Amino acid sequence: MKKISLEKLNALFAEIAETKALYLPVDTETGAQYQKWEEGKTLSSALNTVRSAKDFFFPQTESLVHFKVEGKKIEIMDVRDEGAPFVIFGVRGCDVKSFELLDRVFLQDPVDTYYQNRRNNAIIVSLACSEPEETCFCHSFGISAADPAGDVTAWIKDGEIIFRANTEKGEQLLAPLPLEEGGEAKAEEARSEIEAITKKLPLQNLPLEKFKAENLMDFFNDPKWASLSQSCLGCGTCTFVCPTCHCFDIRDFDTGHGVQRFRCWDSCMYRDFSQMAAANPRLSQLERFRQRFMHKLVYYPANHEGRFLCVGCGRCLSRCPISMDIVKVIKELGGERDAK
Amino acid sequence: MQVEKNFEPTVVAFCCNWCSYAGADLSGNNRIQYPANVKIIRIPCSCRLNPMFILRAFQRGADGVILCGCHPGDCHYTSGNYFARRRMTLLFSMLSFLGIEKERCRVEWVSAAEGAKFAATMNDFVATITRLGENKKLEDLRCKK
Amino acid sequence: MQRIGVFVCWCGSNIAATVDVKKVAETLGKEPCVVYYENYQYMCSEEGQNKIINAIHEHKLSGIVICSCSPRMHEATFRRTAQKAGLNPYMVEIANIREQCSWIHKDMATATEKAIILGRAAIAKVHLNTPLQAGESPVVKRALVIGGGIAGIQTALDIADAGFEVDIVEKKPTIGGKMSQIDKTFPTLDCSACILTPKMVDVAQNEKIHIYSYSEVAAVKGFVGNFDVTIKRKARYVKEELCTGCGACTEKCPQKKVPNDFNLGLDNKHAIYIPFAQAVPKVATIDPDYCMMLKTGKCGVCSKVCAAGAIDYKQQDELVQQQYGAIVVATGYNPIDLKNYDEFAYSQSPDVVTSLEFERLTNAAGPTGGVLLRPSDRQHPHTIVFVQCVGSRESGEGCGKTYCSKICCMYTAKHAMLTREKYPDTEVYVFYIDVRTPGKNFDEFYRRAVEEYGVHYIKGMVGKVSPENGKLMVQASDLLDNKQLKIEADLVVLAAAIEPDPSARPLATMLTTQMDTNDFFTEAHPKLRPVESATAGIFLSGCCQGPKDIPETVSQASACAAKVIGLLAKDKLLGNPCVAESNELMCNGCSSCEKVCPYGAISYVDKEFKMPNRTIAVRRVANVNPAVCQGCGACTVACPSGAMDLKGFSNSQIMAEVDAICK
Amino acid sequence: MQEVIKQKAIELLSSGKADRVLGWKEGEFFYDITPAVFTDVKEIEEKFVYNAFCGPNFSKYLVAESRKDGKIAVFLKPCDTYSFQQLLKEHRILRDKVYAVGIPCDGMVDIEKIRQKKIKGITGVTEAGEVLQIDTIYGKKEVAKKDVLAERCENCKSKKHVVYDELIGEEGDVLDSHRFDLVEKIEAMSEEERFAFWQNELSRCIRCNACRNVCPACTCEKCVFDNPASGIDQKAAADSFEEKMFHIIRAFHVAGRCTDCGECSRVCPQNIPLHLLNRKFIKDINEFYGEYQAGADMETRAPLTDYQTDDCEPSVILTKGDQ
Repeated sequence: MKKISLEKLNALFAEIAETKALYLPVDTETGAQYQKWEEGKTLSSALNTVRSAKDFFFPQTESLVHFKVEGKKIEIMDVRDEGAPFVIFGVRGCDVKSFELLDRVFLQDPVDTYYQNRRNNAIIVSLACSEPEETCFCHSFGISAADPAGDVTAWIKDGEIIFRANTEKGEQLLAPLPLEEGGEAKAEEARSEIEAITKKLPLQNLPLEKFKAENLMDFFNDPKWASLSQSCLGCGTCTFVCPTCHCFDIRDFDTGHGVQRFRCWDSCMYRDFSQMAAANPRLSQLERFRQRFMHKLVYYPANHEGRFLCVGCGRCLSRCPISMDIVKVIKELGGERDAK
Repeated sequence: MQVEKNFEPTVVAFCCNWCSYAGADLSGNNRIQYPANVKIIRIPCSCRLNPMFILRAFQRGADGVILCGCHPGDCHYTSGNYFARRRMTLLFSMLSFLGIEKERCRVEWVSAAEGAKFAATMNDFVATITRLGENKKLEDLRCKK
Repeated sequence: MQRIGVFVCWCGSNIAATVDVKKVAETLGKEPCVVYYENYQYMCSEEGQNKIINAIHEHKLSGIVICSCSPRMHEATFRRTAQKAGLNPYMVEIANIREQCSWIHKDMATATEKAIILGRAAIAKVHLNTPLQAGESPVVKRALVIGGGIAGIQTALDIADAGFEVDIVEKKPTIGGKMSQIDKTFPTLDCSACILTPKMVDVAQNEKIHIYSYSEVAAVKGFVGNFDVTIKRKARYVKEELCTGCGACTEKCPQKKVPNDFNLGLDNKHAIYIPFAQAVPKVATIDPDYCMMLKTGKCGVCSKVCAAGAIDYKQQDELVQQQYGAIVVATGYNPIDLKNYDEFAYSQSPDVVTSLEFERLTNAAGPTGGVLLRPSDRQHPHTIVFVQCVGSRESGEGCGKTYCSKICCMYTAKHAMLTREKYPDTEVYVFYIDVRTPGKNFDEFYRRAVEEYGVHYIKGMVGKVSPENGKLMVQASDLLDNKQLKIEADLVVLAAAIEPDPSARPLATMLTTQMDTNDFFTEAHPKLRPVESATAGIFLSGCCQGPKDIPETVSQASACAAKVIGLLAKDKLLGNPCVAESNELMCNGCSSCEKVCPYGAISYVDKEFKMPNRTIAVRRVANVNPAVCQGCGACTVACPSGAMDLKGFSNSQIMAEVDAICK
Repeated sequence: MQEVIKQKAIELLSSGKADRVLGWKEGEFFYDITPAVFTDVKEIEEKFVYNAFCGPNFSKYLVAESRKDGKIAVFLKPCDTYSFQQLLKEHRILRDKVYAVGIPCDGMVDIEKIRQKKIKGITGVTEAGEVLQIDTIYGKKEVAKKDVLAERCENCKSKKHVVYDELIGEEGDVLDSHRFDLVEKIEAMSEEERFAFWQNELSRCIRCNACRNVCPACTCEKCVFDNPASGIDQKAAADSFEEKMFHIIRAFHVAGRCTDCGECSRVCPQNIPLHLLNRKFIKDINEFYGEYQAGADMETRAPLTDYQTDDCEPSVILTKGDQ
């Protein structure tokens, strides 16, 4: 392991930024947001960013290809620019886990090369959570806030930041940096402290056991969806702040002298999400609401060896305008089955 | 510094069919010149102008938008320009609130007899927009060539 | 996909001298969907039109763009051309490259570039054009005139004269209106009754005219050409068809203490009455507030004396449904109530009268038999003070009106003159702010009053009138001599402002017509459409639109009739197809559009919609009547959801033009 | 107060005055309260809450709820009644299907403001008069309630219920608020400052549509921004122009109809002060066309569907503000 005094952290950032674009959570008036590091920007002390880190690989909007139209002629133009290497610093355990879940979608055949390129070009430095929030429930999904994954894992303890490279990419990042050796004991100390706090968090023991492929129809037909979805506004907040939601739409924008084909986030909560030429199979908010949670808790696990499409980051808990979130859904639907 | 080509603004003029479009025609009949930057779109009444159209024009590269209609009290449909006046007042105020240059949008009442006023208005408006320069604050970069 | 043809006109050298027409045609020919282009010297000539027709046939064009002069000039021409070729006339767009291009620019390159952009905009628009059909609706060949004063009478007579059926609805028991109460008319001083009553008889005898007297309009539905009107015929307790108007009942009626409203309460009438001798219809009416039989069930004298058996104490209000193609509003005016004008002692002294009361006091058929006597002691007044502008031309903060009532100057001059002529021993003072006499022979008339008849015209306002010892002390200021005056008068006559009849406001609501803040009906255009309301098929006659004297009222009434006849002469109304249309699937039913529609073209219906899971939802949605809509588009912007759009000038069409111009 | 309202809910349901009750349902924590339709007395007894975190304005739910069978009872805070009445005025809610109970409100707390005070891991909140006692994983904390009130409650415009079938508590008054102060401050900025201010705010927009979907004035059957036929539909803001377009048009569409309930800013996950746009319109309307409060009554014509012949000209803008 390697370490450096927190006082020298900014110098370290400058060093990294010399060769690669460096992104890190920065405090803004409205919460922490990932920003590109430049002189004067410091690491946020907030637990997590308002928007998740999925933006780095799956940005909200992304140009795919442009067409130039001249009279009756059409020319295709390549506008791809996902080639540059970059470092994301201070990603929390939940968000790091989300990358793995997204990889299973975008990197399976046929591979999404836009995503793949960004993913290959990224070096992820994760940061253990020193002060988890009441909305955190990553532990329910087997994620460790105390020892997150990533190319490099970092802990902050007693004025020092300790690094551990987990991958070759991580080694390569740390190697040229002016770091001291050591810090294992402090890292261990930080780890056990965080684990102790984790045990005190209010959202414990979510009843996830029954969410399995074999109960699919059972869940699908559960009458409780009606009351759960009743007050849902049909906005896309939960899906947009979610680190694992990954639905997108591909649209053409007519610029007047050509067409820009881009993709942008979509939300299964939207009325037109599953609109097809003939009709829309999901006609009410109940069906749209159900889709989101069935996907996260039943469909995805069924296709991906039981992995849930949720990392327990708690963003939807704090952002949903009407406070209807995945924890309430899990408790309402999973709980009842436990009682049976 | 390189000498840039003279800035030629794009100006969209929405003209009501009954007064201002006729006023524009009259300025043509009388051969009164105004800059070719002005392109007129005919609408039935000033009250047909949806704020959407103005924003759309700026998005697509317009540098100034002007609405011309019958003088208050002379609307062919009796009240259309009164509604247009309230709508545009509020819209322009909002644009200004967002930091958009106040002079990029204008409303001018031009009757069918005011060919000279139409041309004078357009001369003045184009001069104003030329002074303001390119519309940067309400542009859509995708629509740039 | 459209197949668009572009036709560039040279207009001789008008366009071709400044615009490179060939280049415009060729450049536009490269636009998507343009399959044919051409330039020609005069597109509007027969030869030019034939070229368009041939191209439409040969190239199966679905839309055409003509780059030429202003659409105000030849849009109609080219639409007809398209129609001749079998193309919907609304698939034509004009790019104005003459008035708005070649005529205002000198540089050929600039003008050519602009012409191309204007052409592109027209092409972009025509891409989104859809064939439009003008809607047709039949016209019911019958007119309704609301109000039976001189305005209504004249309008009805003129319409009937053209061969159309007319119904007059009059709320009083007789037609005739205010003119029937007037003694003489200015500036000719002929007797009002002598010129009005023959017209009333004409109305009664005209087979085409039907009078609903003692009736009111209860409801109006429908639209131009097809109004469905409910008329309430109030119970008059006399069978109209049986009553001969002999007057036996009124003579014998024991209830004689009924204030006579025809004489403005200056004398009394019986509980069963005929308003005046020449009433039309000449039918008795029972006043239910005073009739002992109706109030207590004890009397029945009139029934006993009526040889025709016309009395019917059990008569009820009756509703009549009738269809009309056009409606004329002729609801007239009233003098304002002067109860708030304490300074003139109108409420305190019976000898302070309004000008209309003065008319009755000098009328041979009035309460005094035409002898001018003061109401209090029935003595000849020797000093009379006339006060003009009572309630007119005020600041608007008090109880008066801001407008000039227009007729007071002239009738006051008339009253003053007639008084001096008949009673030369009477001193007559007229207090005025201004004397306004803009009419044929009006100023001469006024000057005669001053110069020949010695009427004392004093510029100034009367400050106070106080009853003292049977006299009226009038305190006033003479602004020209700058002194205070005190006049001991026997009679004070107030020229009260006139205001629209109170029935006008509810009627305007029923008719969805507009009113100004003074409750005068608003004309469709103050200069060019003065007798039409903004609501199609509703016309305005007489003082309901603004204060008028008799000659002006009659000429407006005839003008109004001409407009009605023009409408009723048509078998079908062809609408403007560029009207608003609401997409019911998107409409919220919020009523925003209805509120900005100047024509009352929008109504709402509760409609059933199929919803998810085989459920039905009832939603209120807007419905535009294409026969009434004039296509201004106010509603399209008021509509937040964009459910309301305007055919021919749709949101997408205008935005396509914007895009084409800005790119 | 919670008990009184709860008893009222139970009474309405059990007496048959209402078939359903729209109220607030407790969540995992003290603050994550969800609007819910109760049909069961037992559920009300167990789950019904009313506290300083009951922010959601129920008016919009009534658009759909009043079209269902049976009658729905609803609890409305003073500011909610304005939205309710505005929707009645626009014929969006069927009045006879709703039993509206006006309830008092002492101001709602913004949980975000508590978090901004670096209070983490909140597990419980107790209201003790003017002070909120907060339990957290990291120990007990205290804040003054006035310091964490939602912005709209700091600038509460009215404690008056403008429409109801029944009122719990006393009738309040329309208040003199300072709600336009910040609008004035922005107006006083230079053009460039204003542009920078809004560029910074609006650029955070992620087009989640929460503001629109929560807005009681945005009840369109189909929003222009969702309608490909409108020509301005957008799903994500692919260019900074689109953020401005969306928010300008949205504010314009609700101008004269917005009651200033502040829900848009409450729900924005990016904390964009969207209510300032609406307030700007309200302020302008008041200044140009006379005081107007949307939803205050059923009769007054909305300012954009009305006019005076002597209204000010749009050029009035040129003489206002910085220049």
